[in-house]
Amino acid sequence: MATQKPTKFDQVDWDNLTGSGRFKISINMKLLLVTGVPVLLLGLYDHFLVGDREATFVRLGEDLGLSSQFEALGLDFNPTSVDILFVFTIFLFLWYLVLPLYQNMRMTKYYWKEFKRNRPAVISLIWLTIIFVGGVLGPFFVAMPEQDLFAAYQPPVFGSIDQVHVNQCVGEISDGRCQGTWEYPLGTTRGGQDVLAMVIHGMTVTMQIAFITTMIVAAIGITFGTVSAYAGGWVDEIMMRFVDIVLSFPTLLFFLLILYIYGAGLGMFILVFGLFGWGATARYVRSKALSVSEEEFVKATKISGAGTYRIVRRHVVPNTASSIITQLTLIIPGFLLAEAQLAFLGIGDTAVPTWGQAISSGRNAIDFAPWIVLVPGMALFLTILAFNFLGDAILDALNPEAEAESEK
Amino acid sequence: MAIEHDAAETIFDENDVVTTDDVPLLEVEGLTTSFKTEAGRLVAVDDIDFTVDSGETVCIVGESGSGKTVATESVTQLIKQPPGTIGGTVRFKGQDLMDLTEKQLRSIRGNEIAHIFQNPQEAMNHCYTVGWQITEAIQIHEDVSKKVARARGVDLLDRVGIDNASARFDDYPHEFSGGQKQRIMIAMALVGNPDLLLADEPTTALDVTVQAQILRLLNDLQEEFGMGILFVTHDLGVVAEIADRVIVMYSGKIMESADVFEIFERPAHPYTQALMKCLPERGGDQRGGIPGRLPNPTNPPDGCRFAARCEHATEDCEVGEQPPQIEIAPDHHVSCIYYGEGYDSSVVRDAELEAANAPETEANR
Amino acid sequence: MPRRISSKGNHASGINRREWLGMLGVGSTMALAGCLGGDDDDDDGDGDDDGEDAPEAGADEPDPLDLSQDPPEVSGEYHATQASSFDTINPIYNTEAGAGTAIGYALDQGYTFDFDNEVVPLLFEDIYTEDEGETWVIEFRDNLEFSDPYGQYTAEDYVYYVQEIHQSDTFPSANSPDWAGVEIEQTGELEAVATPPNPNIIWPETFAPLEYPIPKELLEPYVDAEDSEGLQQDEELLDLSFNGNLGPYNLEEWIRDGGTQYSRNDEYYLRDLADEYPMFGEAPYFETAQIEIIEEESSRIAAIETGETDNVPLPPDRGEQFIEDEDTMVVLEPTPFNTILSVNMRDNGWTAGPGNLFRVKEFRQALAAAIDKFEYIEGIANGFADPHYTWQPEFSEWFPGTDDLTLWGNPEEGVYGEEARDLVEEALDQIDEDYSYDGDVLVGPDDNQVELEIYYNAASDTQELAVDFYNNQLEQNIGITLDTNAIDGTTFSENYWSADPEGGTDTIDGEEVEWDAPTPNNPGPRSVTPDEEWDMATIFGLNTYPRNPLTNDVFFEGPNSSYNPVGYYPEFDAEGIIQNMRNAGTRDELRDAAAELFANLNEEQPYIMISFGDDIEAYNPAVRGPVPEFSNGWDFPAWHKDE
Amino acid sequence: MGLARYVAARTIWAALVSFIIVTVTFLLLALAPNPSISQAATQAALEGGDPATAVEQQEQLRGLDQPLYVRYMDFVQGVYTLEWGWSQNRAQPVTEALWQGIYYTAQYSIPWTILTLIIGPLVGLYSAANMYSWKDHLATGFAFFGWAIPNFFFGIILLVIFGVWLQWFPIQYDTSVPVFSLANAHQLFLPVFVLVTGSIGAVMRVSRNESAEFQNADFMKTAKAKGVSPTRAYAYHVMRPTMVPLSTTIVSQLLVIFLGSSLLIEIVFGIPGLGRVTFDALINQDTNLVLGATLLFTFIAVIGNLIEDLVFTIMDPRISFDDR
Repeated sequence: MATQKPTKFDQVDWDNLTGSGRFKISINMKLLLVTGVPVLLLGLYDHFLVGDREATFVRLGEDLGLSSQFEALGLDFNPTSVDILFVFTIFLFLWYLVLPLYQNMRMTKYYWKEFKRNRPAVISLIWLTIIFVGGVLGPFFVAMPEQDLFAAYQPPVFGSIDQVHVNQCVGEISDGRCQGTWEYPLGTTRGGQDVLAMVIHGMTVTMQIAFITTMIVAAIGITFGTVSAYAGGWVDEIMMRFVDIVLSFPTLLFFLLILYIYGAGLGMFILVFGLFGWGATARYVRSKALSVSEEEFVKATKISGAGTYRIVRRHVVPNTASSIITQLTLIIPGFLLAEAQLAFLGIGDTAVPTWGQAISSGRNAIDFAPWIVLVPGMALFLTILAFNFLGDAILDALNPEAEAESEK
Repeated sequence: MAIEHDAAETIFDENDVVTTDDVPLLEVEGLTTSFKTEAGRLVAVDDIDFTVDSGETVCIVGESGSGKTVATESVTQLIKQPPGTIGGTVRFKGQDLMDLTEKQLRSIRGNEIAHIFQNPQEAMNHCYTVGWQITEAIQIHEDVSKKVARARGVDLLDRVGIDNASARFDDYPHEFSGGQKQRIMIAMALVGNPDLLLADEPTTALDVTVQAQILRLLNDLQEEFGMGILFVTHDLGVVAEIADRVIVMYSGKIMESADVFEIFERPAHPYTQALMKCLPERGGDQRGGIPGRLPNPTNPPDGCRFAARCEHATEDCEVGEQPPQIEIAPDHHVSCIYYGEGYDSSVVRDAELEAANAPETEANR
Repeated sequence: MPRRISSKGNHASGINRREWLGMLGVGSTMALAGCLGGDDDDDDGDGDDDGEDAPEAGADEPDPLDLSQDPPEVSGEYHATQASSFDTINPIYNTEAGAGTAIGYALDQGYTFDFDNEVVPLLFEDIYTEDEGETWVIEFRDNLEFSDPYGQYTAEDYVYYVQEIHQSDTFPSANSPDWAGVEIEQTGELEAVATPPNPNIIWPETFAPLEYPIPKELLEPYVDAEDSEGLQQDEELLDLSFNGNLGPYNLEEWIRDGGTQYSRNDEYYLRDLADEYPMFGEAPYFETAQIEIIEEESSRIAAIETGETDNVPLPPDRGEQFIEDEDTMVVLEPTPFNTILSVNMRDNGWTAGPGNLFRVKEFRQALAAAIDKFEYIEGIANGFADPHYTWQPEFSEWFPGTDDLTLWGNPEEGVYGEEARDLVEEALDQIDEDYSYDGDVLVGPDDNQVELEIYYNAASDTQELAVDFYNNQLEQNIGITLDTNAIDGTTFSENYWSADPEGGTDTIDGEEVEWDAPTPNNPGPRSVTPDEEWDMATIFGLNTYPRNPLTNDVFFEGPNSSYNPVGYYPEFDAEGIIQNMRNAGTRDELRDAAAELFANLNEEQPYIMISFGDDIEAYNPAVRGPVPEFSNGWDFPAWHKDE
Repeated sequence: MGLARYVAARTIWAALVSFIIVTVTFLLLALAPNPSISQAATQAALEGGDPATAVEQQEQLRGLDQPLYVRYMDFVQGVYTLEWGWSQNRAQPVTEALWQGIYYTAQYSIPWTILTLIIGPLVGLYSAANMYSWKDHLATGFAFFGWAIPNFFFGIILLVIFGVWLQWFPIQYDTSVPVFSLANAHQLFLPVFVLVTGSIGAVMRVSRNESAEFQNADFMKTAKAKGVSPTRAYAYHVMRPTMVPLSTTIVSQLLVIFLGSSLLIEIVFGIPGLGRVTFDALINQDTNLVLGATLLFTFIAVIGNLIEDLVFTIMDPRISFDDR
């Protein structure tokens, strides 16, 4: 009685899509090399050659003898290594996730049709797109929130605050209450920083955490999972026991300890979460890889004499990709939440404008200036919600019968 | 034997208005079951009539999706409502089941009217022992102690041919083979000493030898308990083995109904003939099945539902309603315009089939 | 162990050095903002006329208790709230202010100071010197009883405790340095004589003689067994059950992380002073007392709002709200802790280029002049602080008065803005390196703007605001920018603030100077540096020792000072002045010497001095006793609630 | 028989994992600077004493003056003899410190866990039974809300609204209230509510999806045909099989929340429980207590996982121990 579904995305033989032949490099790879390698080189350059104090692009301009041109273009950024990694991850995302959707239009359309029916998921996608675009482009248009001690605790537009809490009211004062203005549409913090600007800069960090951590988790998890699945025997056993141990760590406690000892910058946070967060993914990938390798077409390839690496690389990974993506989408909220929790506990770099930091910084003023907590808090809440809805929707779209939770 | 009790029947008897012999055990009239779906209203069973008498076995045959399962499940309203809606009358021992409350219905289900299903694997809850499930069936209808219920359950298991029944009573379903599971399902159906057994493709999931055993068991039980059986199958071979009367369904409509001999000897409806041609041992030329597809159930075509796939279809076949049931022989009804006035019925008769079937069917019986 | 004088609240008044030092730990140096008592000219910060409706700092100024009145009714509970929990309440090992308060509810010490900074004897009948501080006589009251079986508290217990614990090598105790070189001798059942290593006319003000009463019999077994671990873990010391009549309350339970609960001590010895202070006649006046730990600031504040507690310390930005709130009483208590900007004069300071401008006095003056103290006080301390010009708060009797001081960073009456720029120019003339102004920007030899690394405590909101503020001010007034770095207090202390003591010699003003007793916080000359480079920091505020200014020798004696992480070399005769202070035979002599020291420190700005913060304490208005004084709480046993 | 061997094998493995984790923690702590030692040095410096002696004394006090391997051996021995040492930052034995933490943590954790276990599956079942109706959407919406909203954020907001503004609930946790009293229930209401809201989401989602599958299973039709009432059918035939997949997620979900959120909840609501014991120990690098807490948490996690596996195995009769 099973309804006939079109060929699954899962079972597309990517060889056909990406130009067959063993030694040819796919267009995706080419694009990644063209865009990603310069970014990585820039990262190495930044790390080894550029001094702490120098702005990377200014130095680059000098080194290339193009200072004047750079200046004219306004290229004076000083990206951190996290920023550079973020750009690289975005390229990876573009060439290996977005581009395949375009290359395989028919499937995309089918899934879009399925996906569209889930209205919360569509709204979630829109929200996440806003966060993404805001996070990538926002910092170029909105300056880092500046301190202005005399504009502390300004209420959001249409809001008001008891005069005793503000040093100086930017808007009007009526009935002893300071009224909000459009100058600070979402109000200001104790330091007079614009909450709107903080939220926009928080988007960047949110996306950085989401993308980079996920990339690290995916890289380790997929490698570990597939190797384990394919090695089999005692190698598999040992690797999976290792995963058991990784998963048994009381994570928050450990993060606290490590971040406390080694400092809790954003980069450290991402690293720690990346390195400890892949256990579940590895297990998941392994089980998927095992089941895919039981599929007829993989068996056929095996019989035809293809090497293990080739099977894994060409068949197993691509064909488990969609389930892995789903699984990854569903672990992102965990990272965001963890960041916010650590920020709340005071472990974290207060100079990095994350939403968690914003919540943490405003919590003492919550009873009279609730916007400082509420605005970033709601942004965080909605983003976590959106990732969940999105993950569920992708799951449903890819496989209507699939269960929402990952199995043991 | 312990099975012979009928304590629970009293509930029904009180409601039983007419109990004269000339009333059929089950009398279905104008049964219509539809479902609300995203694509619109899906009519799975469309205005059908049939009867089942005590001790009689009626088979409903048809392709998958023809509505036969829905028809049986509509009898005791197993269909989920909503999204389903059931219309028409279903008289059981003269009492219209449609008038009963859900509670009254529950006292009939599993007691007076029992069901067995296609897939014994799935039809039992894998988390409970078979004994628990049988005991549950007993205790729902009768206020008996666990011990008594267990004794009865073991008896029943024994009766349906499970070896070492008392030891296996506490085993889980997955510890039994498919055939054994279906036996257990039958045992479970028998707990209330039912008057009517609705068997929905009970043998389809089983292999051929086991299938035969189960059919034999059902036959034996029917003789012993004198119950009526409404048996759904798509397998004409099974029909030949077990049926007294046959109802052929297609796309929610009854195409033809007749005595089992009659229908095999003189299949009147082109659809019935097409089904028979699919039987391998009958020299059928349509082993791959009947060409074409079932019509869209949410938007059935005008006229005869089968017209689109019928080699004899004319323009008249595709207008109006499904043709009326025309009695072409005693108790043999066909819904085909060729049997109506002004048509030549011989066009649709299939002499070859009739010739092939007549002696063999006889032999089989 | 804490010589807590006052016994209340979470604030720092009467706090001793060690308790305060406990605060140097992780993230606890926040909230060092505040100002002098509201009884001074409240809002001298209104200088820069920004038109802000500045808080009038109209904090409540309840009258002190009149101890000659009759005893009030005993009633209800006194419930105080603190922000952080205690490590231990073992009186021998405690170093924290909060725990000091908790112990103080159950155990009194020798004496305390009243609002006039006069010694008020408690367990001691008297403490006096008859030979200009050469020897000090301590007399004990004779109505002091430990719980059974320990009997009366006598000079024997006191001397035994000092000699066998603090002066012994076996038992690491925080008080040992105080007793190093002190000879103590029991001269009668209730009398002991102490001889400090140098004559000291204000020995009681050093808090050194303050010890909690500990029964000799309790200590003996541990002393005999040399079991310091056992002493730390002794149950009686941890539940203070030996307190007898020696404290106003009996400790019922210490719930770790939760706080302490007390019941009234019906036999409190201070009642016998009813002749002198009638109000102590029935003391104390609460049936029960409780110190509750609430770590979350908003919950802590909510507790006073909803009336669940009688006392909560407030952050500066909440002060105004509660001052206006009729249902709370806000009392501003001056503290001896300053808000400073430390600048690294060691070789690993000044990372902006060659040289180290911090070593030039004029440059430090320029920094002090470039930061508008009043804007800091208004904007960050919300008005609850006073400007800090020299190493002593204004309430101190040793404060030399502002007439002879240069008022750095005071736009109205002092040196600020343009003048700061002039000072930098002066400083630039004194160095060889090629720093100069390019327009309003100070550029280094590499033609880049001077950018300095500033570190602040990641756990402190106030410091986070402050560093941004400093950055704005310095950029605006002297054309340098700051790169702000949040850091954990411990990490900073470990890697930036201290180094392995190496010692060594350096030539200062043509004189060879030797570091013969290096410490981690003064590990040697400027060439001896901690592991990590840093330029500026706001992590630590320091005590200015307003009761005993002599103690400040730890900071400013150059090579001999034990605490000099920034590598400061005095350009005046600090050693000479300090020696004069030590030799002073009278308070007046001491005052003159101190004035000289503080005038010089004002010029030198060894640390860039910003402000003195107030502790802002919110009370249940029914509580009688709290007053906006440094010594607030010395009369805690007489505190009570109005019906 | 199979069960015994299985449990034994799992327990040994659990012990091994705990041991590895605690060793890693030990090493991390050994590498970290200890604030109390630098504090002692600073203090001595300010008092004019000898900082080096102070450091030595402090190290001796904390047992840090011995070589690493000796400390490690002592530590390992202590683990097995249940002598987990003295907590410097709480001035009590580690076991007692942990026990006190558990005492307060249990007071809200037990009600929270029980409520989650009861409400979660019920709401899921209810939602599945009314799939795609507004009731389902409401329940799912609630679950998603609770799941996505950061617990501490929710806690703060509730505390402000119901504690500060409406004053329905006390702000501060009162340790002197008897455990089984109305006042205790009153003050624990908000934390329990926040945690239940947070944990119910995951449980509810799984049970909704699973029971959605089971409520359409053939055996449900069988049950109905047997005359089983819908309530009984859901209670027995849907609930029971749902428990199987649910058991695999529920324990880990509860553990995640227990290990993660309870600390924040304790900080927000001022409960002196295990989370805060651990956090304070970490911040103050109270080595013994951190190790003890890590050991305890690991133990809880490992036991939790063991229980999860056992429950799963017991719940699903189709799985035998020999297969695992």
